[in-house]
Amino acid sequence: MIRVRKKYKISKIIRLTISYFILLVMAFFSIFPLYYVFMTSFSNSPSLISLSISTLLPKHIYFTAYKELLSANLYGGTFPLWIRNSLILAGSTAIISVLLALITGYALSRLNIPAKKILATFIYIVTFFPYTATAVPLYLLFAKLHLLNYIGLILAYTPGTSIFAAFIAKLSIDAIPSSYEEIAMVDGLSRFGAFLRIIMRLALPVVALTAILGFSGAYLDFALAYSFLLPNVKAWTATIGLYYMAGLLNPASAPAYNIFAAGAVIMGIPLMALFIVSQRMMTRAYSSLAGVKQ
Amino acid sequence: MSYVKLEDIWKEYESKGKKVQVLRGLNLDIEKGEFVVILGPSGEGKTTILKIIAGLLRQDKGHVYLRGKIVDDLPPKDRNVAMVPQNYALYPFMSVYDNIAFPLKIAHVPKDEIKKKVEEVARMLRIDDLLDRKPSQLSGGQMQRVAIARALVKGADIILMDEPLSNLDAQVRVLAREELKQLQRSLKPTIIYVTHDQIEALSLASKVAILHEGVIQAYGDPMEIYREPNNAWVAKFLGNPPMNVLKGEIKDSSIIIGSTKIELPTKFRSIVKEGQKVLVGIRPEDLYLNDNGPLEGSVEMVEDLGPYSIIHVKIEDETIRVIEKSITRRERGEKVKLSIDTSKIVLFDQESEKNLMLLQSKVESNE
Amino acid sequence: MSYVKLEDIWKEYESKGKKVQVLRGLNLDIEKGEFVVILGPSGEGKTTILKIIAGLLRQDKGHVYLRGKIVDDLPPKDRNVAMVPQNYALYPFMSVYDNIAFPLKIAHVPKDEIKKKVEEVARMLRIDDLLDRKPSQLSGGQMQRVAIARALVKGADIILMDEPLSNLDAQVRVLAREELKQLQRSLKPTIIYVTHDQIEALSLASKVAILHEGVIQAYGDPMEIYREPNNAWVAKFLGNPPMNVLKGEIKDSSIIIGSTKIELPTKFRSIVKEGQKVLVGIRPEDLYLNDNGPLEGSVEMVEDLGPYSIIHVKIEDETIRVIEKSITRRERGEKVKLSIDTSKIVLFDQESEKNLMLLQSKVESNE
Amino acid sequence: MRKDKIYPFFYILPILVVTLFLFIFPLIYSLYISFTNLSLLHFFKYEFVGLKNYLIIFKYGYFLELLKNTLIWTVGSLVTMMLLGFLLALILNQSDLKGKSIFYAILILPWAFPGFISLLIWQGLWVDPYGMMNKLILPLLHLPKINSLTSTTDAWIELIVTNDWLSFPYFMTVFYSALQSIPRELYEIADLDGANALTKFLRITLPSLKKTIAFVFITSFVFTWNNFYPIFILTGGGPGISTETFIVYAYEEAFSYSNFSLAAAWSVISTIFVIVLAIIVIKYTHILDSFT
Amino acid sequence: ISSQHHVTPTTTTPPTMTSTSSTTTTTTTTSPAILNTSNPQVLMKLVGLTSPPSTPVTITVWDSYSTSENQAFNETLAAFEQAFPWIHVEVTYGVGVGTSQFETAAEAGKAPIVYRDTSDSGGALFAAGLVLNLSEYLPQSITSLYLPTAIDDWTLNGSVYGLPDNINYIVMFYNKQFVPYPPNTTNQLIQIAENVNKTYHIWGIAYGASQEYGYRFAAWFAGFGGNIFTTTNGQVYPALNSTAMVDALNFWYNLTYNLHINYLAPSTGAGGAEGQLFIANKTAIIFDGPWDLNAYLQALGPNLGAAPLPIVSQTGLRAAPFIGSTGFLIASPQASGATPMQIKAALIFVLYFTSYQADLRLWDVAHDIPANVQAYNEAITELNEGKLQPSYLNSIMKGILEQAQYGQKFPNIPQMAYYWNSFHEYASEFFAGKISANAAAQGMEQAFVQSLVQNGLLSGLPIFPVLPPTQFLLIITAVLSPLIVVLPRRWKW
Ligand SMILES: Nc1ncnc2c1ncn2[C@@H]1O[C@H](COP(=O)(O)OP(=O)(O)OP(=O)(O)O)[C@@H](O)[C@H]1O
Ligand SMILES: Nc1ncnc2c1ncn2[C@@H]1O[C@H](COP(=O)(O)OP(=O)(O)OP(=O)(O)O)[C@@H](O)[C@H]1O
Ligand SMILES: [Mg+2]
Ligand SMILES: [Mg+2]
Repeated sequence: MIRVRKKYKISKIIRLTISYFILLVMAFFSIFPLYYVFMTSFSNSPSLISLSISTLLPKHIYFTAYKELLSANLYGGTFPLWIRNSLILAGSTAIISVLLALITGYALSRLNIPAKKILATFIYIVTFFPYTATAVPLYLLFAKLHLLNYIGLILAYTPGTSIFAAFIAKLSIDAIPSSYEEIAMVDGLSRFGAFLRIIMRLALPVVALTAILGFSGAYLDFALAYSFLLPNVKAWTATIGLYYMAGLLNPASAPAYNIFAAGAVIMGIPLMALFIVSQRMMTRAYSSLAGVKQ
Repeated sequence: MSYVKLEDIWKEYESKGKKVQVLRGLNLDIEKGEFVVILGPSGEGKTTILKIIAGLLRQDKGHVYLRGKIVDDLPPKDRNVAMVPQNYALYPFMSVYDNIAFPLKIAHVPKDEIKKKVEEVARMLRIDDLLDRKPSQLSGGQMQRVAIARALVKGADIILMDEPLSNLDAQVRVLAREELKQLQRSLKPTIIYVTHDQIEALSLASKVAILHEGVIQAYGDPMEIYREPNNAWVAKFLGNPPMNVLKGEIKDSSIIIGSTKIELPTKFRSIVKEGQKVLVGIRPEDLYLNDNGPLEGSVEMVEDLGPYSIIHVKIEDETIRVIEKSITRRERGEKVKLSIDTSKIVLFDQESEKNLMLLQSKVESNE
Repeated sequence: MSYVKLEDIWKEYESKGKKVQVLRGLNLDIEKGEFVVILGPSGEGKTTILKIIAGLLRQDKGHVYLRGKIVDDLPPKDRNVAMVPQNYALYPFMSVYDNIAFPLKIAHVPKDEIKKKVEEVARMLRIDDLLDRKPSQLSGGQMQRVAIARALVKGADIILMDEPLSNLDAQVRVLAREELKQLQRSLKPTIIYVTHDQIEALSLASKVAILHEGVIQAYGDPMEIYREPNNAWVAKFLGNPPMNVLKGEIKDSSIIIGSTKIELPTKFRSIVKEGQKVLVGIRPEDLYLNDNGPLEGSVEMVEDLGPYSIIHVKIEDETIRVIEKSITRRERGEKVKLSIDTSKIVLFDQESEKNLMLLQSKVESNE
Repeated sequence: MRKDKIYPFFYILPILVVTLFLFIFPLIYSLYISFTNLSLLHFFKYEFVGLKNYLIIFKYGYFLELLKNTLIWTVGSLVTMMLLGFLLALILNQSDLKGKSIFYAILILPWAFPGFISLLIWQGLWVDPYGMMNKLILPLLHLPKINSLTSTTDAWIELIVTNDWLSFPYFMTVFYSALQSIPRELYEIADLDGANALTKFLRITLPSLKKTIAFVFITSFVFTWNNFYPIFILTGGGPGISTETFIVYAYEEAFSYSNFSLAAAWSVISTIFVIVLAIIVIKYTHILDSFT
Repeated sequence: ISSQHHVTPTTTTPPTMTSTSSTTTTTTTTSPAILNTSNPQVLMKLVGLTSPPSTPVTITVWDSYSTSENQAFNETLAAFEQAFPWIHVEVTYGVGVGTSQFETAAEAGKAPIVYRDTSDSGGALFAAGLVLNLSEYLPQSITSLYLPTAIDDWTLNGSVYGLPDNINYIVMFYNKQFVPYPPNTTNQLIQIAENVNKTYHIWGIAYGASQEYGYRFAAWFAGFGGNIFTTTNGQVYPALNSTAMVDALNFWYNLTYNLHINYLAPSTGAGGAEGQLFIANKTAIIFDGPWDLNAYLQALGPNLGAAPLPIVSQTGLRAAPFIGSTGFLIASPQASGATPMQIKAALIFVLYFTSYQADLRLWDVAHDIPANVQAYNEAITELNEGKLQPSYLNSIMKGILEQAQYGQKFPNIPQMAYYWNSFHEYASEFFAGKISANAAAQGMEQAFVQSLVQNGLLSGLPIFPVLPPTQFLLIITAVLSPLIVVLPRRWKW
C-alpha cells in the first residue's frame, strides 16, 4: 500500500516536471520576441535583424529612442498626442462595444423577439465577410456620410467585437436570474435602467472582456485608421504615427527600428497591463461559453 | 373594496413554438392587510401571477386592479408594490445597506433620509449590525430579512413574495416563518405570498388561494379549506401526508368502501342519494389505531418523524396513511384495526370530484 | 466486525491562508447492511467525511477501514465504493444509458454484459424507458434514480450518498424517500447517507450519526436519540419543532422552572443532586393543553399545519412550542395551561449540557 | 401593437442597423461590383459585365492553387494553435501546479501586444541567416534553418509558427476557462469508478468542451481564413504564389492592381467557401442553438 | 499593412517605349529661360488670371516627400504663401506613394486637388480619368522647362498629366573599405565580390528579392539584351520568354547559389535586409536608389561610393535601370470636386513647386536629382565645382548622376502594370529552386499574357454573354441558398 502511494507520488512528480518544462519552453517562446523588442528599444543602432547575439544582453542602455520618439514633432503631430488620440478612440470604442454587445446579448437572452434564432444566426454569419470585401464600400459609404473621422471609426470598429461578445453576453445573462432586474423594476427603474445598472454590473466579466477586445481592436488597428484619418496628422492614432515616425512607410528616411520598438513598448505596456489585470474577468467571461447547453 | 384584484386573467406562454396556456381566467380578490398565500404545485403559474400584479408581465386578457384602480398600463415602477423574489435577488456587488437603500436612491430620496429609513427598517428586522456586509457573507435567514427590508423600505403597502423561504434550511425556515408572521402582524401590509410548500401556506396565510389548471380552485381560510376541500384534487393536494381518498358507494345510509361499511354521518343524509358513487376523504389524523375499529389492514411501512409517525396501512388494495402522535412501535406486517372519526370525513362526487357538501350549499344559496 | 470504520479522523482545510479544522478526531463504526444517515448543519464537514471514505480526500490523521481492512493508501478506484454526489454529477453529454454504463465501460466489461446489467438496474429503478434521454431531459426525481443506478451497477456494496434529495420538490422528495427506503430493504447495501434535513434522517436511517464540531455527537437508533439526546445541542437540533429546553433547578424532588414546580420523575431520583442546575428538555408533543396543567402561559402564535398545530406559548420569559394533533382554535393572547408528560422529559447538566441519564449509565458501565 | 411587444425591438435595433450598414451594405456593394468591370481602366465609366469576372477566375485564375493554400493556412494554423492552447490549458488546469498565475500572465502576453508590430518583429526574426530564429534558436534546438525565400515548406512553417505565437494565448484562455467550469464531481465519480487520466480526458474533458471547441473553431476558422496580415507581411504570398490565399490575392488585386471588380469576385468566392463550411459545422454541431 | 516601402511602379504610356537606353544629358543643355515659374505674375498669366480673386482659395495637397525633402518643400511653401496670399494650402504630409488611397478617395469624390506620385502610377491615374490633362490648361512651351527624360515620363499620348520634380533610378552603392574600384563589368563585379568574400568574410553583394524584384531586375534583363515588350502591328506583346531572361536569371542564380557571393535578401532598401547589411558593413555592394542615400551616407560616410551598374560581360551591354520620375498631378474635378478657381490655383501650385528654385532647394537639401532643366544644370555645375559638403559627396553624386546616361525608359503603357507580379511569381519560384530558368521565363510570359487578357489589354478572351440583372438575382439566391440550412424547420416570423 505504501508502494501504491509512492507510485502515485512518482507519477505526480513526472507529471509536474513535464508540465513545468512545457510551461517554461512556452513562456520563453512567448516572451522572446517581446524581450527582443524591449532590448531593441534601448539600443542605439537599430535593426530588427539583429546582427549579433550580444544585442540580447546589451552592455549599454540608451534612451535615445524614447527621447526622440517623445520629443519629435511630425508636422504638428507628436507621439504623446497620438497616444492620447488612440486612447480616446479605443476608450470610446470599448464603451460603445460594451453597450452594443450587452444590449444585444440582453435582447437575445431575455426578450421575446420573433425570429430571434434566424436573426442571431444571420448576424453571426454576416461577420464572415472579409475585410477585403468590405473595406472599399465602407470607405465610400462613410465618405458619403461625412464620417471619415473618429465617429466613423468607432462605428466601424464596434460591430466586429460586439457581435462576438454579444453571444458571450447572451450566455452570461442567461445565467443571471431575471429576478435581479425584475426587483429593480419593481423598485422604480425602467427596464433599460435595470439593464444599465443591474445587468451590466452583474455581467461584469463580459463587460470587461468586451471592453478589452473593443479597446485593443481599436487601439491596434492600422488599416482602417490609416484610410480614414490619413489627411489629418493631428488626428492620427499611435499606430499610424509610429509607422511614420519609424520611417517604415517613408522610403527615403533612414529606418529607425529602435524608435519603432520604443513606440511598441510604450503602446504595448498599458495593453499588457490591462490584459493581466483583467485576466480573471476574461476567464470568467469565457467560461460562460462552456455553460452552453449540451 | 378589494385592495388587489385580478379579474379574468389569461396568460399564455410560447416556448419553442409550443403554446402553453398558464392562466385561464383567474380571479382573485384581496382585501387590504390580508396575508394571502397562493399555493400550487410547481409550474402552475404562481410566479406568473405575481409578475402580472407587479407589472413585469402583461396578461393577455383581463384586468389588474390595485387599490381600486385599474393598472393594466402602468409600468412596474409606478405600481408601488414591493417584491421579494424567489432567490432574494440581493445585488451581490452592493453592501446590505446599499441593497436596502437602492429603491430609495432610485427615487432620489435625500441622503440623510435614506440613512434614517434604512436604519429604522434594519433595526426592526434585526439586521442593523449587518449593514456593512456583502450578501455573500450572510446566512440564508439573514438574506431573507434583508430582502424583506428592501421591500419594506419603500413603504409600499403591497408586498409580493415568491417562495421566499424555499432556499432555507429546515431549521431556519421555521424561524423565518415565525418572524414573517410577527412582521405582518405588526405592520399590516397586504402580502401576497406564493409557495408550493403547504406547511408554509397553512401556517402563514390568513387566506389561502389554491392554484391549479390556471384558476383558483379554492380560496379562503386555510383550515376551512383543509377541513372542507372543494374537490378531491384540493383534498389530496392540501395536507401532508395527504388526505386518503377512497372509492365508495352509498347504500342503506352507509358508505360501502370495499368490504367495509361505515355509517353515513347525518349531515350527509340529505345530500347523497342511495347508490350514489362517491369518493370518501379521510384525513390521516382522523384515523385511529383502535382494536375495535371497523377497518382492518396490515402495516406496510412506518415513518417515525419525531412528533408523530405516519403509518401506511394496506387495506385490501389501497394504502391508507394514518398519523399517530408521538413515536409508534408498530412493526411492518402487523395486523391493525382502524377507527374513523366519521364526523370529519368529506364526500366527493365520484365523477366531478366536487365536494358534495359545498355543492349542495351552493345550490341552496342559488335557490 | 464493522464494515466501514473511521478511526480518529482529523481533517483541516486551508483557504486563503486561513486554516479550518473541519474534522477533529471523528470516529464512526458502521455494520454491514446498515443505512446510516450522517446528519449535521451545513458546512460541518459531511461531504468531507464521504470524500475521505471514498478516498477522494486524504485525512490528515486517523485511519479508514473498509470491510475490515485499512485503506488509507488505496486510491478511490480500488475501494469498491459507489457514490451519489450532491448534484448527482450525471455526465451531461451522455445519455442515461451511457451514464449508467460508464463504470462498467471503464472496467472493460464486455458489451453485452454491460447491456444486461444496465437494463437490469434500470428496470429495478423504473428508468428503463428513459435510457435514451440526456440528463437535461430528466426531472429531479429521475436524475436521482439515474445517479443511484450508476452507483448500483458496479455492484459496490458500500454506497455513499451526499444529500441526494436536496434538489427535489417537497412532493417529489417524499416519494423519493420512500423509494430509497424500499431499495435499501431489497438490496441491503451499506448506505452512508449525508443530509442536513432531519425529516430525511429520521425517516430513512437505521442509524443516525449527528455531526457537530468535527465529531459525531450522537450515533444510534434515530428514535432513541430523539427520545434521549446526548446533549442539549442534539436535543435542540433534532426534531421539528425542536425540543423545548428550559433552565431549571432540582429542589425537594422537584424541578423548579421559573415559578413552576414539576415533580421529578423517579428515574432521575438517583441521578440528580439537590440544588443541581439542570436544563429540562421537553418535546413539544409531550406537552398538552390541559386546564389542570401546572404550567401557565399565554398563546403567542398558532400555526395550523393540518395534521397538527404548533402553539407557541409564552411562559414567563420563555416561549415553549406545543404540538396539538389536528386543528386548534386557540386564539392569540388566550391564557392556557399545560401539562407535561413528565415520563418523557430529559435532563441535561446546565454547564456541560450533557444528558444526565446517559452520563450516569456511562459512569455505571465504566465501573 | 402593444407596447410590451414593441420594446424588444429597440434592443435589437442597434445591432440590426449596424449590421445593415457595416456588413450588408458592403456585401451587396461588393457583390454588385463583382458583376461590373470596375477597375482603374474603367474607373468612372464601369459597366455591368455579368459573370465575366467569375469566368475569368475559373478560367485563368489560380483557383485550385489558392484554395489549397487557403486550406493549408487555415487548417494548419488552427489545428496547431488549438492543440497548443489546449495543451497549455490542460497544464494550467492542474490543481497542484504552483505559480499558475505567473505563467498565465506571461503566456498571455503575445495576445496583449500590438499584433502588427509583432508581425514585423517576426519578419525580422525569421530573416535567414541574420534573424534570431535562424541564428540562435533553431541551431540551439538542432533544427534546420528556415528560409521562406527558398522553400515553400519553410514558408508555411514560418507563417504557421508565427500565427501560432499570435493566437495561442486566446485559445489557451478560452479552453482554460472552459476547463475550470467542468464540475469537479464529474472527475471524482470517475475516480471512484477507476478511470485513469486518459479515460477521464477522453470521456469527460473532451465531451464537456465539445461545444466550446466547436464555437471557437468556427469563429477562428473564419478569422484565420480572412486573416491576411501575417502572409502579406511575412512572405507576401511567395515563393511564387505558393503561400498566397484567396484574401491576400484579392487584396493585391484590389490595392496593387486596382482591379476592384476582380478583387470583389475573389472576395465573394472566398466568402461563399467559408460560409458553406461554417454552415455545415453549425448545422452539424448545433452550436448556435445555445446562443439563440 | 504594407511593409512594402517604395515605388511599386505602375502604368504609364509613353509615346516611345522600346528605346533601350535613351541617353540623358549629363552636360549642360542651355535652354532659353523663357518662363520664370517662380514669378507670381508669370504664373497668374499662365493660368489666365489677371488679378487675384476676391475670395481666398483653398487647395488640398497630398505630399509624398521624405523627411529631408519636406524640409525643402516647407521652405518653398513658405515662399509660395507669401507670393500667393490668396491661396491657402492644406498639406497632408507623408502619404507615401498611396495610389490606391488616392483611388479610393477619388471614387468617393474626396481626392486631394494636388497629388504627388510617381510618373508611372500617375499615368495609370490619368488613363483612368482621375487626373487632369495639363496640356489642356498650359501652353506646350512649359515642357521645355523640364529635362526631356523627365517630362517624357509625364506624357501619355501627347498629353502632359503631371509635372516632375525629380528623376530617379537605382545605382550601384559600394563600400570603399572593401571595394578598391567600382566594377565596370560583371566579371569585375564577380571578382571583387569573391575577393571580398574571401578576405573579409562578408557578402560581396546583397540583392533584395522582395516585391520590387521586377523593378530592379529590369536593369539586368536589359543588360542581357532583353526587352519587356515587343510591338508587332501596333499590338504590344510581352517578351519575357527570351534567352536574355534565362541568362539573367541564371547569372544571379549562379552568384547566389554557386558562388555564394550574393545574399538573397528578403527585403529591399535601407530599411530592408540588404540595406541593413550594407549599413552594418556586412556586404560590400548593393543596388539601390538615391532616395536611400542619406541612410548610407550617415552610416558609411567617406567610405560610401556610387557608380553606374556594370556592363554585362556576356553581352557587352550596360545593365540599364528604369529611369522614373516623381511629380505633381492635379486631380480631375470629378475626383476631387474642385472648382475652376481651385484648378487654377492648383496649376499655379504645381508650376511653382517644380520651378527652378523649388527644385534646386530639393537638390540642396535632399540631393534629389532635379527634373527642372535649370536646376539640373545648376546641380551639375555645383558638382563640377565640388561645391557639395562634405566633399566626398561630390564624387558620390557624380556617380549617381552618371547612371542617368545608361538608364532605360520606364515603360508607362498600361500593360506594364501586369509585369511586376508575373515576373515576381516565377522569379521567386526559380530562386526557391522549384523550377528551371527556362520554365520561369516561359511561366512569367504566360502569366503576363493571361493578366493582359483578363484585363482586356490583349485580345484572346472569348466574349462572355452578359445576362440581364434579373437573372443574376437568381444566381445570387442560389449562391446564398446554403443559408437556408441553418434556418429552423418551422420558422415563425
Ligand atoms: N418566459 C416563459 N416562456 C415560456 N414558458 C414559461 C415562461 N415562464 C414560465 N413559463 C412556463 O409557465 C408555467 C408557469 O410558470 P411559473 O414560473 O409561473 O410557475 P410557478 O408556479 O412559479 O413554478 P415554481 O413553483 O416552479 O416557481 C411553467 O410551466 C413554465 O414552464
Ligand atoms: N477545498 C476546500 N478548501 C477550503 N475549505 C473547504 C474546502 N472544502 C470544504 N471546505 C470547508 O470545510 C467545511 C466543510 O465542508 P463540507 O463540504 O464537508 O461541508 P458539508 O457539511 O458537506 O456542507 P453542506 O451541507 O453545505 O454540503 C466548510 O466550512 C467548507 O467551507
Ligand atoms: Mg415560481
Ligand atoms: Mg456537502
